[in-house]
Amino acid sequence: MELEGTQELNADPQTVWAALFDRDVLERAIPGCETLEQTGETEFAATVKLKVGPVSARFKGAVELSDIVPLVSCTLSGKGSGGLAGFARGAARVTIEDLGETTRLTYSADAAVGGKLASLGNRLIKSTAQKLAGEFFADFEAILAEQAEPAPVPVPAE
Amino acid sequence: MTMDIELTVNGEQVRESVEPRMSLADFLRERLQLTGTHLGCEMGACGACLVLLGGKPVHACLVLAVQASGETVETVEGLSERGAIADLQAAFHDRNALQCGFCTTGMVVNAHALLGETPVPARDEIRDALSGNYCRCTGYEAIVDAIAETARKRASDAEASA
Amino acid sequence: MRSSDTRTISARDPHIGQAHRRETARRHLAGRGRFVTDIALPRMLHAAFVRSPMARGRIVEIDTSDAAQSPGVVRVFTARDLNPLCQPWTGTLDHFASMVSAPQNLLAEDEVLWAGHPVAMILARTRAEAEDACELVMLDIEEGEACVDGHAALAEDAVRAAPGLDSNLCFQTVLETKAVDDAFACAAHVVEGDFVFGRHTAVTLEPRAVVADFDAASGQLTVHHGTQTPYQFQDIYARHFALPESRVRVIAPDVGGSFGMKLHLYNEEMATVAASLQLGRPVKFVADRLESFVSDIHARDHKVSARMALDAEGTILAMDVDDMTQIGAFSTYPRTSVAEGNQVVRLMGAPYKMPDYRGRLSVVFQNKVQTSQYRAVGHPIACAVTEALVDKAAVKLGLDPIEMRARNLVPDDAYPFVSATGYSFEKLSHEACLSKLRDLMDYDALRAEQAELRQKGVYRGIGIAPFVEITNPGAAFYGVGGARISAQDGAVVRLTPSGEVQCAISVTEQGQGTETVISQIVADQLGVSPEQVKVTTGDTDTTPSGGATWACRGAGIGGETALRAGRKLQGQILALAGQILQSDPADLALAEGHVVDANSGTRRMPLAEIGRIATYRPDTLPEGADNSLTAAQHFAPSGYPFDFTNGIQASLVEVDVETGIVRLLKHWVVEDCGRIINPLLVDEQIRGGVVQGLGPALFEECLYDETGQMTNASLADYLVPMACEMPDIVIGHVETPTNDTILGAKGVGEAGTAAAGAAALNAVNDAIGPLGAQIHQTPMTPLRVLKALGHV
Amino acid sequence: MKSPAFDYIRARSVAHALEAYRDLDGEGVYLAGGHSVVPSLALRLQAPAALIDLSGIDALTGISLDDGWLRIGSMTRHAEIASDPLIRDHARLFHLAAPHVAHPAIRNRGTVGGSLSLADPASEFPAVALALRAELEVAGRDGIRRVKADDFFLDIYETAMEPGEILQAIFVPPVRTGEVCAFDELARRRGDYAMVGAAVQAVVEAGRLADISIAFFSVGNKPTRAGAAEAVLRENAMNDTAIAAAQAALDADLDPSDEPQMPASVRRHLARVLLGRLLGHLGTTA
Repeated sequence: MELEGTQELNADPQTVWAALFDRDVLERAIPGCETLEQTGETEFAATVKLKVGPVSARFKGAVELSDIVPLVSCTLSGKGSGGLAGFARGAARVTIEDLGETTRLTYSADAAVGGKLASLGNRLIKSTAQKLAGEFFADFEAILAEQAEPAPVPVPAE
Repeated sequence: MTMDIELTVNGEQVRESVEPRMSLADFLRERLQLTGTHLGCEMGACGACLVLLGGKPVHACLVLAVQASGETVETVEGLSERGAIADLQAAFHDRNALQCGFCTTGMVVNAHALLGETPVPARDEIRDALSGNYCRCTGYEAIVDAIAETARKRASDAEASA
Repeated sequence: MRSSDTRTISARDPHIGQAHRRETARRHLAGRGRFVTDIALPRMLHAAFVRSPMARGRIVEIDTSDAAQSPGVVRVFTARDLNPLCQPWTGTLDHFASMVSAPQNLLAEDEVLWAGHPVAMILARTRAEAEDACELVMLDIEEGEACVDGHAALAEDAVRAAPGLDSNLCFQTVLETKAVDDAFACAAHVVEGDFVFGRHTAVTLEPRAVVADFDAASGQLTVHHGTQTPYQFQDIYARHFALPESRVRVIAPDVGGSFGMKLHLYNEEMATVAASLQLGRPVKFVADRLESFVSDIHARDHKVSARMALDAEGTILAMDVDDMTQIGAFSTYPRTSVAEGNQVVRLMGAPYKMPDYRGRLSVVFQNKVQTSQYRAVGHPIACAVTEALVDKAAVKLGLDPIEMRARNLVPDDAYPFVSATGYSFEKLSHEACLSKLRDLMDYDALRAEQAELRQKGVYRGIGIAPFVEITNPGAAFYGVGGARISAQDGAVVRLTPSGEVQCAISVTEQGQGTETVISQIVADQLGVSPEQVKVTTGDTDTTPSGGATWACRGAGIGGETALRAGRKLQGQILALAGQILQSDPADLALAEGHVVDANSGTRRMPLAEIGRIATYRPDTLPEGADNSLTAAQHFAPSGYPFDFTNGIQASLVEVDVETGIVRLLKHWVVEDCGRIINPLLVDEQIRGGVVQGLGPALFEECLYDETGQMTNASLADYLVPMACEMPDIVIGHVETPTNDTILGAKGVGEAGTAAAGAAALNAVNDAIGPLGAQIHQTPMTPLRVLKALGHV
Repeated sequence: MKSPAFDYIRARSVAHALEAYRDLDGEGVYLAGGHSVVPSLALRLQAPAALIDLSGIDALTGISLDDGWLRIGSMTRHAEIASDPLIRDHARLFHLAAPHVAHPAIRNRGTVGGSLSLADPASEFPAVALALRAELEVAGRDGIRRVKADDFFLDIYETAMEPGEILQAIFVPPVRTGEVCAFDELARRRGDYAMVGAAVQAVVEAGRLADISIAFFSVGNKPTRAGAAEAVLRENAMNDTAIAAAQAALDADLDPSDEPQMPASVRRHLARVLLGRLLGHLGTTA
């Protein structure tokens, strides 16, 4: 299952890049994240509670950043097991691009689910995954905006 | 946790203590040994577990036993023993409208309810009423025939006695 | 009936051929059926399984400590504890030369090979508690690459679907006549197509269910098992758990649908028996619907490339077929997963006098649920490919589809006939069936209506599909390959002290009406009514050993067994009556519950009197008289290796060419199953079979994603045929009894399924053909129809 | 397939239910008809600490007319939606849609409020609520508020209700002169989730469409108003040209996801076909 998206962020590439590696930012941005524990420089152990309509499952797993090209791109991957509900895993190639005032973040993800989630969720899995990916990057943006507040970024006049 | 429930099943008052998670179907089958209510999918997609709750057909797998407390339940055993479906049963038997018999009880309960609401349904109305009852053996035609025949007989009997 | 050695069924057999009702049906209508799912034994435990969520992977760790502490849990088993109890099983047979498959055992040991592969077993007081504990088993599986597509699996460097395989090829064979290439070289026309037949599955409404009860004190294992083949399982349980066969009893009570799916060996049933042996308590396992979808055998899953050569007049010269069938990580035990493909390549072109043929079969492993025999093994594939090509040829030649078939069917006077694939047909009736079908459906009027509606933008199609069905197999089917699958059946018939009849027989009942048919046959041999014949089936302790119910053998082989047993008992009764009445037994007969004078029909004495004397007053019999009123008989088919049957089907559909939705309007079947014992039951077998063929033609498909996950494993997403979508089905008969038996009956259970999909496929192509569209894939989903129409 | 263990609370009133929900600290689930919740429990797709059964709350039942507005209590069962004469006359789209919801026995238990609250993108009733421009009355611990259907459905299984809020009733605006409607769906089998479905309501005045609302379901993450198509049709005569233009405008309205079994392009195609048929039907009934 392939997902794609683009997000224009009101921050410079350095800030965006740093946020991608920031445990606190990730913890807040990952939808349903209950705990995120740093286990290595670019590795984390996560507990995530997903609630989508009639499905509500707690996943235990790992989040990792790899294939790092500083200030350009990295792969953000995660996998988790939700017990009888099954498992989910995904890897998003994240690319950032300096647009001067803003930064464009593009992601292209490949995600898969297994077990009961896969066998029952056919009708809704893709929409749900898209929604969760969207939520992650939207929250990511919101957090950046929040962090940027003390030093206001000039806003172009309309 | 368990909860005390009290309900009427096939005309008898029943008092039991159940876990809230127990479905009405499991309650009927395991507690009351009313094994004529069958489980085919446990998610409301096959119709094998249909019983009458307050006189209307419902999936016993989608109702919790605790939800049925205070209600009236009738199963195929009850309908059969009080003679309410004798003509339907005869028509199914005569038309060989069943094979393995696993869907049959749900079919009969549903057919009984249908004829209560629509005394002389058209063939496509019968098929529509059975749209949630899965039968792997018969191909459905014989079942539709048996229900149509029962309706026809009831109508002509009613006319004759009028 | 006159006592004689005549080998015919006479007009004096008053019940064979009659539409008797099924007495057992009354129990079901009252909610008094007794299925394995209904059985509860004292101290019974419930089993649930932890399954692999991945299609392929290596088990790193299974931590069951929390699960073992969960309320209600009695034991948690993993492979380490349970597998040593069982001799592993391997789904290969000797007559499928050089086929391979890895051995299987109860629970996955190191590797998981499909999503759903059981890895741990929980035993608890209730199923709910067992499921609670399943959630607490910590399973660490390192995901590996899965074999998903058959073509990719055959690549040299493809990962192997199971450990120890040299390649993912399970079996390969080629059938070929000498002149097949010449036929194509000199053909006036060649038509061809690539076909895809989706995976589907049986979806019996009662899931698989077993209650195993081992009594350590007596060494007795009793297994209540929802199966078609109790004797096969008695043998398997005895051998694989090293128990004396006589200490293993398998009881198949009411079975909520089987269709071939319930005669295979499954991990869960074996593990349930193993757990009972280990714990000395009854253990029950009932597959829930989700487990059924990822553990019941699936069916079909073929990719077929085929071409057909014809001369200028439209005579079929040859077919050249390549079938790839995709079977999962193992070949299923004990029948193998090769029989399906084997029948596909052998049934191609079967109704036609086609002289030349080449059929290639490749059976390929993948990391999915195993496929194996399901109703009409191989038939729907062979029939759909053949008939689609025949229709293509008809279009090419500008011939009407009926005319095209009339030119090519094996003539009714050409028998015995040997097909290009090597099958020997005793006597079939294709021409008579075609002619009857044409009248039954009023073919010409339908064609006129079709043309008229097309002017109004309504796209209807008519599809025709003749077929040949394999029934009543002899030992050549499995026995020669080394499988302990009985080709014979047995019956014990006895006269009770009150003059009624009991018949215990090895063929089983799953609603087809086996018991009714047997009662009719036995009744006619003993001059009683079928209601006076109590038939017992499905219990290895109380019925004689036999093959039971598969491959349409219940009426043909079981019925012949009952007939011969009945005649044997008839001889005993008449001999005894002769002694009591001081008459020559040859002058006596049985009719209407009496011993009668064979010539005049005058009643001489009631059967009840025979029973009374033989049972309570043997002292009054002449010295040396044999008072036995029980006869045992076994029968194995000889003569032709199979009794082939034939028939023809037609489907009328309407295609909504904007939405791709196909509506089934009507269906016709003309069928020749030889002697019809009970027309009511035969017709309903055909109707049910047709719908089991139409389901996969339009709706049913096990969908998998690219990682080997089945993505529609529930009854909300896997679309079974339901009442609103299925058509009424008109049935006609031609009767050509086999001369291999006295009874003359052949099988009928698979006839409906064999050609229904082919007829529907041809009907859809007939509807959309004028728009330049063609579809070669089933199920014919709206998406696929729209693609064929170029909307997508 | 047996549910995990949970407690069961039969709420006596909306206030009692809200309180029970609060006490459960996010681990409670409301139970209306139960025909989505109970199977998801049996499938162990969720494990709440307790179910709070709303079916005994009088305030959530009843169908009545008030100042031209039709009030439908959220616990009204699908079967009543199909048969109630007030609904037939004052919220005809609900009447037309109800027989398409699953199967008869399901309709005997399922509730309209449960369906709207769940907001399954393939459900019929959310689209009907949109097309009717219904307003949804929601009770929370801070009181009662009314949300327009247009603002209610946010995303897949996501509504404007905050966790713990309860849908009390659906309010359907008064019937207007010249009002016509049509409902249909394309499903593979009777009662299945539709491949595409739509509800249309319009007001015909002197041969023109004075107003129209079109709501699709099963075409994206939520029931969707086809605003661009509506704009094309509004104030226009209904003819083949207008219908074709409305069909073309759907591309801007709908954003179906691309799935292996149903590519986005096919869903768009089916939506155009269905809209054409519904508008044609509307034309004949107008």
